[in-house]
Amino acid sequence: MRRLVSVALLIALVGLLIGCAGADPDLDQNTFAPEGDVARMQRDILIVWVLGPAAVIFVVMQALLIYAVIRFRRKKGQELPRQVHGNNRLEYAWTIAPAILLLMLIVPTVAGVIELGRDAADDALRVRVVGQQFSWTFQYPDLTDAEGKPLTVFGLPGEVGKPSTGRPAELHIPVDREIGVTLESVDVIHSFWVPKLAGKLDVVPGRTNSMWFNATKIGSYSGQCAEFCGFQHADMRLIVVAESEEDFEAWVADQLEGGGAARSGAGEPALVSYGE
Amino acid sequence: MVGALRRLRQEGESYQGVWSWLTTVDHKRIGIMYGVTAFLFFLMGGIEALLLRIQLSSPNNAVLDPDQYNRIFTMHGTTMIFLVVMPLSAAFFNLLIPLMIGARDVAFPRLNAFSFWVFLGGGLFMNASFFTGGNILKGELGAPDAGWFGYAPLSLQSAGTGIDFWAFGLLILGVASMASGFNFIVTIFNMRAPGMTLLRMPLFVWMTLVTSFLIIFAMPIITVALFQLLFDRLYGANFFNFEAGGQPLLWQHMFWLFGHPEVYILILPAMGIVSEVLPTFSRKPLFGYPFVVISGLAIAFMSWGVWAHHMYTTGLGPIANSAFGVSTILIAVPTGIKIFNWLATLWGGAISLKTPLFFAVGFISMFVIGGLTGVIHSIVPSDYQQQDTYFVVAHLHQVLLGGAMFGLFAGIYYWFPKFTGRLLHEGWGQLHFWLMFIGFNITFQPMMILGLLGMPRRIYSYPEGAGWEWWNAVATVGALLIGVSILVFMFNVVLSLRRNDQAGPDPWDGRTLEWAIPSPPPAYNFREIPTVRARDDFWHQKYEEDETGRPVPIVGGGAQEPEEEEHAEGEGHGIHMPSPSFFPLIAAIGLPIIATGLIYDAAIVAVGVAVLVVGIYGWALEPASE
Amino acid sequence: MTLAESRGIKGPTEREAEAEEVKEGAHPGPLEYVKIGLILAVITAVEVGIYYIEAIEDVLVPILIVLSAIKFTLVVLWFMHLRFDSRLFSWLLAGGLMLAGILMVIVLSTLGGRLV
Amino acid sequence: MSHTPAALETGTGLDNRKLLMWLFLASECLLFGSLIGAYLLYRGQSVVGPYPEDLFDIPFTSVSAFVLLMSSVTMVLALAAIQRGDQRGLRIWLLSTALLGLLFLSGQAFEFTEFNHEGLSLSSNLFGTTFFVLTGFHGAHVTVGVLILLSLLVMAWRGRLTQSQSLNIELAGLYWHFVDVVWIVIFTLIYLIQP
Ligand code: HEA
Ligand code: HEA
Ligand code: CUA
Ligand SMILES: [Cu+2]
Repeated sequence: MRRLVSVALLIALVGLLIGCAGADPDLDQNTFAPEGDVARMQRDILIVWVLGPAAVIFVVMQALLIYAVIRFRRKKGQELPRQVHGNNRLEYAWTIAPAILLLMLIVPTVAGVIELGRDAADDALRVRVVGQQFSWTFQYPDLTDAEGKPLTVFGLPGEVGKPSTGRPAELHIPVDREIGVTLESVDVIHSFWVPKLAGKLDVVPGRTNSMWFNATKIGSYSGQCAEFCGFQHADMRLIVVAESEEDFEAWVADQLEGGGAARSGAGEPALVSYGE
Repeated sequence: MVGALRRLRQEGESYQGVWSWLTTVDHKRIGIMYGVTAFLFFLMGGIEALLLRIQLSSPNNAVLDPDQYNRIFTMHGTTMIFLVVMPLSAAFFNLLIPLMIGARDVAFPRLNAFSFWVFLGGGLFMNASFFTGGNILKGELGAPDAGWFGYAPLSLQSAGTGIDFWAFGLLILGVASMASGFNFIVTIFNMRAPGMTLLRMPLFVWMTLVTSFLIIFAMPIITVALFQLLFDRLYGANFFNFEAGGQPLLWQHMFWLFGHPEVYILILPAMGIVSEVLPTFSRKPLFGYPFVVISGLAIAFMSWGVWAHHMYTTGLGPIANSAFGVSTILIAVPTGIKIFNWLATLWGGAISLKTPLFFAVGFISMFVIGGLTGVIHSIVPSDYQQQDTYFVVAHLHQVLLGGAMFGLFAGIYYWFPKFTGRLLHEGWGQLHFWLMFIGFNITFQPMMILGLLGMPRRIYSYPEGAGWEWWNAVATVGALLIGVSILVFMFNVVLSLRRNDQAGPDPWDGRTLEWAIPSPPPAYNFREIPTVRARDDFWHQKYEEDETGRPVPIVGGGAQEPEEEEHAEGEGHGIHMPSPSFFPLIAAIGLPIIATGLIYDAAIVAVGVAVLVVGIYGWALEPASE
Repeated sequence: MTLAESRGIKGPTEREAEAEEVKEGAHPGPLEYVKIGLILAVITAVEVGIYYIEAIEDVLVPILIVLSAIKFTLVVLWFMHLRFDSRLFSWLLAGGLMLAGILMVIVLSTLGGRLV
Repeated sequence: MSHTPAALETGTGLDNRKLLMWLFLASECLLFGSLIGAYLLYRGQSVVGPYPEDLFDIPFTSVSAFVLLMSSVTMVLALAAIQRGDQRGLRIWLLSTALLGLLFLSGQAFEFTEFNHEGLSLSSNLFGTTFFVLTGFHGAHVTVGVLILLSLLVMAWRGRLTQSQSLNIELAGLYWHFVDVVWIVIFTLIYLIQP
């Protein structure tokens, strides 16, 4: 059984590898190659608790099915089979056995939900993320300039009806430090997702959702709006740049020098009542 | 005016041809119309799917622009669910339920005709939205563009009338579903032949009953949600307007409160079909009949408690997420019971490898994959990664195409001879199966990998270098293969109808009552209403079991041969059948007119109401034998 | 033979005869209906009356709910004949009500609303 | 009932139309449940006025609730009449039921216009939205009920509703009582109970 799991997993992994062979590191969104604790935990739950057992059940069921159809196919001159109507013992068995198996899945479910749903640590870097058709804006409420204005990275909202232009907004974070984000939307529902760092959370107008994540390796990670939000949903991208603590601080200082607000790209931010 | 119409109707009774179809209240004809219409919509939805696949076949492709892409995937999903799988299931309800329970028709034949016409009207109305966006030849589409679940506030913000057509279309289709839901519950409760106790009903009848109950309880919820959406859009109400304090998530709750029972509305009829096909072709009774029935009831019951698994990532909070996670995980138990019993039905049988069996086994095989991916989705923390990716797209097609559609095709191959009198060609049938099976697997299994590789759904294009090119290309090839398989199927139908390979009443050595009567069945179904003595009654008319439990043929048992005077259409036997009526058709026409009026001009509403009222009063006052 | 007869289902005449029987036995007469109507009227008056009594403000809500539930039950049992009719009908209504009620409570609690 | 053993063994022995009506009412529970749920969810959430406490006129609504309640009594009396074969009674009670229904509807129309004058509309705030849609749906049900009653009345007048057709009245009655019962709930939950 162990062996079956590993074979199946191997096949799955090989498949995934074929897929990302040659993937551009700036665009790679492979959830099986996590670089953050959250994404790693999610992948491990997936593989150990579900993909593995599912692979076994899959193989067993298909094997039984194929065997049954071949073994019991009608042969020439064969008499009619015995009319078996059922067997209560078997019924109980295949009710209880899967139920036990499934009840075990409650463990990772509940544990995972609680761990991912906890508040961000006190020393986490706080970031306010605002979604808007079709861009992201990031604000660091704790990093303020001389006048007390928080550092804000404006995305460049697209024009409805036109394909997007320019580079996606960049979210700079220090590596190995917990990031606590709050998510707000000014128009429709979006979803904040950086696959290699963490699963997604929706950005719902009229409510503030929050989540935490971190990056465990320096690099830039591609992310993308994951809730259909209209015309340019496909282009509502973002990039998380995870830097060493020093680089991050240098970046922050650099940005704040300009008077408080950083911009990625040109043009006026269409966000109203923002940056206070 | 009503009087004049009534006179026309009396003349109509003697007519054949188109007129007789427009006024028919015969459940078999209505079933055939349901089936043919749904299949045409399937081609429509399939062509939309192929457009999607062609656009996605390579990165940065520009066959469709984003706007067209959004409209087309919305219509694809909506069409496939509401205009294909639901009505195809309804086609089988119509064709089979009265035959399987030994009745002459459904409880309310005219209501039944009304259901069909409303469905047709709603489907056409919804698709008419394509033409409202300007010049369709220039690619200016007016179809809805907010996805098949139309999340507010995107669906509020969407310009044009696409969403209005979508919402009114779904409301109209809801009327059709509700009407047939009521009708079949009453039929199954009240119209069973003597001796057909609940636990002697064929499994398909059970699943129809369960599905109908799901329909009548789930539809009102989406009805209210759609009205709320329309009030917001058309009259400035605030249900989902977050600026006025409204909660967009209310829409999601209401949609999925309907939507999850809905997915079982889509799969249970197919499961019923499979539960009929497997015993016939393995020549053994269904294994564990009561357990299969109970698990169907359990699925229906549990389907009310899992809806928020579509909303894990909306920020419901740990308690709600855990609770819905657990309930979703557990719904695999009753489904598993069904699968195991089907397997046990095959086990030890004498399986004849005919096309219906291939599709039924294909159903089990693919549905297991679909179900397992469902369980994978149900694990909340890891689903934060899979939600809204191609993993979901893979899951939903595995259960809907690999599940529901495979099951429905099994039914088409199985009962085609009953209703046309002709067998479908085996060779072409098996070719259809294998092409579809292989095509299916190379279309949708790669999507699981795409999902794990982080490809979100509903994106019209993707950049080069994300690592998704190869699998997308593969999927597109698979989709084309499915398309070919459907062409093979259509060819097979045409060929088989012309080949005139007479099926006879009982080509498969069937077990249930419908095989006891001629193919195609006469208008009155049963010359004499049968008295039922056992489950699989017809089988027991043909075979006795010896001491070891092996069946021994009974001499002289078997199906009725068709009678000489087939064209006497029932009247010859003094069997009183419900008379045809076109008031259901008139009443049904009123609904899309009213909807058009509400979108464009109140004056049209008045016309629609007038038509509806004429239809209903004519219907109510008509001297009919209902 | 009519359709109904052939199914072994009671024809209209038989049904009438039965209706007659039932009426003799269980069905209430007009007088009883009027009595129920009076009770309903009184309860409504009480409901409105206590609405204005400030002294019982704390327990007003449960009292009102109980009173309206009584009204509901009276109408359903007598005027809609559930008391005398097939159990199936009662189950259908109860099923619809319970389903609606339970779903409402869950949705309201997940969205932060309150029932009363 | 011993003369129909076959029916006993299988069918429920219930009338098709009556079963249909009860199924319909069961599903209506979900319809009104959803509407009431939306009202309750948004109760007290309006960001601008007017608010319920500014508008509700309890004595007035109590009277119209009473009117609808009494229409249920007349409805059931109409049924009792036709079951007795009392055509005159049938007509009188049907007519009274329809009139009481109309009275309720005019009360509602008055209330709607009144609220409108005070600045409440479908779009003014969440209260307006949920209130009008909930009570509007109920009003639409009452309207359909009145139409059915009037149609039956015409039939009764023409002598086309005989004692053996009392089922028609019974079905209309079931619908009517249900709509009344919904108002009992609405009246308490929406008008009388205010946080
Ligand atoms: C026919 C339709 C159908 C069916 C039957 C199912 C069946 C199931 N579905 Fe699926 N689902 C959809 C149609 C369907 N689904 C659609 C259309 C969507 C997407 C909507 C959208 O977003 O557009 C969706 C989405 C969806 C999601 C949301 C994903 C997301 O957006 O994040 C989830 C999450 O839990 C889920 C779960 C399940 C589960 C647990 C089952 C279970 O019922 C499956 C049970 C079956 C089995 C498990 C297999 C057989 C069992 C055994 C062999 C026994 C042994 C097994 C074990 C012990 C595990 N489904
Ligand atoms: C029963 C339901 C059902 C069925 C059968 C299908 C069938 C198919 N679906 Fe569908 N699909 C959905 C339900 C279904 N789908 C839903 C609910 C969604 C979600 C929508 C949303 O996100 O809102 C979806 C979304 C969806 C997407 C994702 C879009 C996106 O997120 O961006 C894709 C992409 O590949 C896709 C592909 C396909 C394909 C290739 C088929 C194929 O199997 C189709 C096969 C059929 C044919 C190929 C037709 C053959 C016909 C001919 C060859 C005609 C030629 C002849 C004449 C003109 C006479 N579907
Ligand atoms: Cu924002 Cu999709
Ligand atoms: Cu679901």
